[in-house]
Amino acid sequence: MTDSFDPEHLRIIEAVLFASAQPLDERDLADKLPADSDVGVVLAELQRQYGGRGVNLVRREHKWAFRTAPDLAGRLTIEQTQTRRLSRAAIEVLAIIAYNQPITRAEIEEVRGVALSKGTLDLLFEAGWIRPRGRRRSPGKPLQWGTSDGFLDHFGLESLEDLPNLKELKAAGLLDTRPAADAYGNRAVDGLSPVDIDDVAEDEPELDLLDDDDGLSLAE
Amino acid sequence: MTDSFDPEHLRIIEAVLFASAQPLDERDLADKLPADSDVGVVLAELQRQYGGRGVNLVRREHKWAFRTAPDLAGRLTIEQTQTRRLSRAAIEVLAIIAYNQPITRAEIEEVRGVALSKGTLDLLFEAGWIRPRGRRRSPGKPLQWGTSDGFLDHFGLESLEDLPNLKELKAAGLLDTRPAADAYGNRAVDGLSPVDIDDVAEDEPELDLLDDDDGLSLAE
Amino acid sequence: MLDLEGFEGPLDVLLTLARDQKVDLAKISILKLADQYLEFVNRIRQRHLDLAAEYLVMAAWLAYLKSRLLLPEPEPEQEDLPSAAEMADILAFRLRRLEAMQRLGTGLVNRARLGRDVFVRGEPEEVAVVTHSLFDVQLFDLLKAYSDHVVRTSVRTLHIEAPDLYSVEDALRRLERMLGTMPDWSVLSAYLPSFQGDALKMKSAMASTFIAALELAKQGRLQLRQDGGPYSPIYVKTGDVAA
Repeated sequence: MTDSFDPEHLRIIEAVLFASAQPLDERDLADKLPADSDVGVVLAELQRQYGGRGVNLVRREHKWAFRTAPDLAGRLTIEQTQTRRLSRAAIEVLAIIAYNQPITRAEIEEVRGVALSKGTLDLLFEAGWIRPRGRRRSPGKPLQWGTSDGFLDHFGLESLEDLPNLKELKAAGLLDTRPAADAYGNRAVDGLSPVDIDDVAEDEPELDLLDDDDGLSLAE
Repeated sequence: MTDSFDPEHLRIIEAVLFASAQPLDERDLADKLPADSDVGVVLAELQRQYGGRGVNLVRREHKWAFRTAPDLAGRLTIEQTQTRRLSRAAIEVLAIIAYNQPITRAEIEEVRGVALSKGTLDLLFEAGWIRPRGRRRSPGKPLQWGTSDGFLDHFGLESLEDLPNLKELKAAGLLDTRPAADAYGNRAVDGLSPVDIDDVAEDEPELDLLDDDDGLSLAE
Repeated sequence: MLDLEGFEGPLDVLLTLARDQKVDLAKISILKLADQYLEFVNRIRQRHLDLAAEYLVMAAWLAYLKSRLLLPEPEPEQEDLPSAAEMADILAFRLRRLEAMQRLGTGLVNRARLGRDVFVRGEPEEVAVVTHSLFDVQLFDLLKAYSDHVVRTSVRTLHIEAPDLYSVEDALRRLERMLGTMPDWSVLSAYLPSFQGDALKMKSAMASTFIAALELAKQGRLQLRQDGGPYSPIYVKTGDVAA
């Protein structure tokens, strides 16, 4: 093990082992060196050098490979924080859930007048803002959704009662019910399809807002 | 470079970087260590230790990765990823973008004196070497192009300042993509070219690729 | 010796010809270069009739430059026109710039490149990348979205308020009633209904009355006249086929 070797050979074996997609045989490795050199000596030295490091040179059967040190296994995670933008649709769905919880998927679609695209609820769930809130006691027992503590945290709300009601939204200038002509023009610009509220009101069973402890008196 | 650090921190960073094929962000690496430790010191020491080895620690802007030593190039019989032969046009355009970024399509054509054939930019974009870099604040708001992190990694550059001969070219007034008559005529007045790589980040708003309603289309 | 397929445009051709002069680009003879290029284009055109326009444009420009360089400069020209010497310098600048870029390109692709000369970890281990998504949504966004939703779905409001506008049908009925009472030219605005204090309704009445007047004129039941161009008063009179 103490035989001399060309340091350049060590560099080559090191690089080859690093870049190889699978553990390499001693014979494969020997092929990278001149015929008269001893790959065993090189490997032994390389293994010694990497002994106490974060990466070790390990032998499995007759093959060699670099592996991260076993004691560090639990620490090989990279945590990234990524700022993402939420689509307008997703924000609206979140708002509808917040104000109308517990609410089923079908109800959200009915209120919005448009089918919910696939990932929207998943996304809000993943963000930690909504959670399942049991099943509705109605045919099909659909799942109901409500907001989570993460939702309150993110938006800096103490409780759901902190959400401004319609009157307060209007007072804040957010809820702007303008004269009809203006609304017409606006609607054309937005290109939004109106929901016929009469139909909704008749077809849709009233949300049992008041049955619920968290219920918000939205339906003022 | 001589600040002290916990050798265990070096092992952790070493293992994480070694395990990953992609360059990792310095900030993400910093998250692996206790808040009061300096990941820069650890990285510098690690880079020093691997300096003469067969595998080196390299910096790519604010990211780090282990790569085989460039001087071993011919001596590693490692399966090469199929590198597509680049056309002369593609090579020229890549150089023009790299040295003059952010640059518009029209400016590239001005420098080359010929219209850009259809697939050239696509090819470079697909290879992951160039990326849109916001719009020029000029009539028509043309899209500007610049290089990406993948460009640095592929061509072994630490940063854009690392581009060979950058300073000389700038001094010679050759990094000026205005129509030749303007570039030539104004050179005496300006002294320097208007394209200053350092200023780029401040001058031009990055193109916000997510800037549409359904920003999170990946989830939909 | 020169094959068109190998060239990347006229500037590239010029650069190749310039290199053949085997002198520093700064000392190049533009006159000689122009001759060489014109000769090149002539030769190529015999084989490639469809030579791209940009090659011909360059040829024309060089022929012009050549004549300017050969003839004595006329008396001081307009300030904004470059002199022949300046034009030659500009061309030399373009050539040097292109040459620099070609050289840089070659330098780049000859670097030790990833996947060819330099390699990544061949057997990456699982580095679990946990991505925490931080959503950039403020309470304002949430409330605004909800308010917009409420406004949008409260279409009921529209049913109540829409009749408040003065419709074309209303205007038509009103004008028809008045047809017999306007034998001579009179201002159309005199026939507008009055909605004092309701500017919006007034506007709709004006628009509707105008449209109604056009409709009646089309039917021949009303005549229209405007003498002073845009915004001047419009006059009406009962038409020939008035009912």
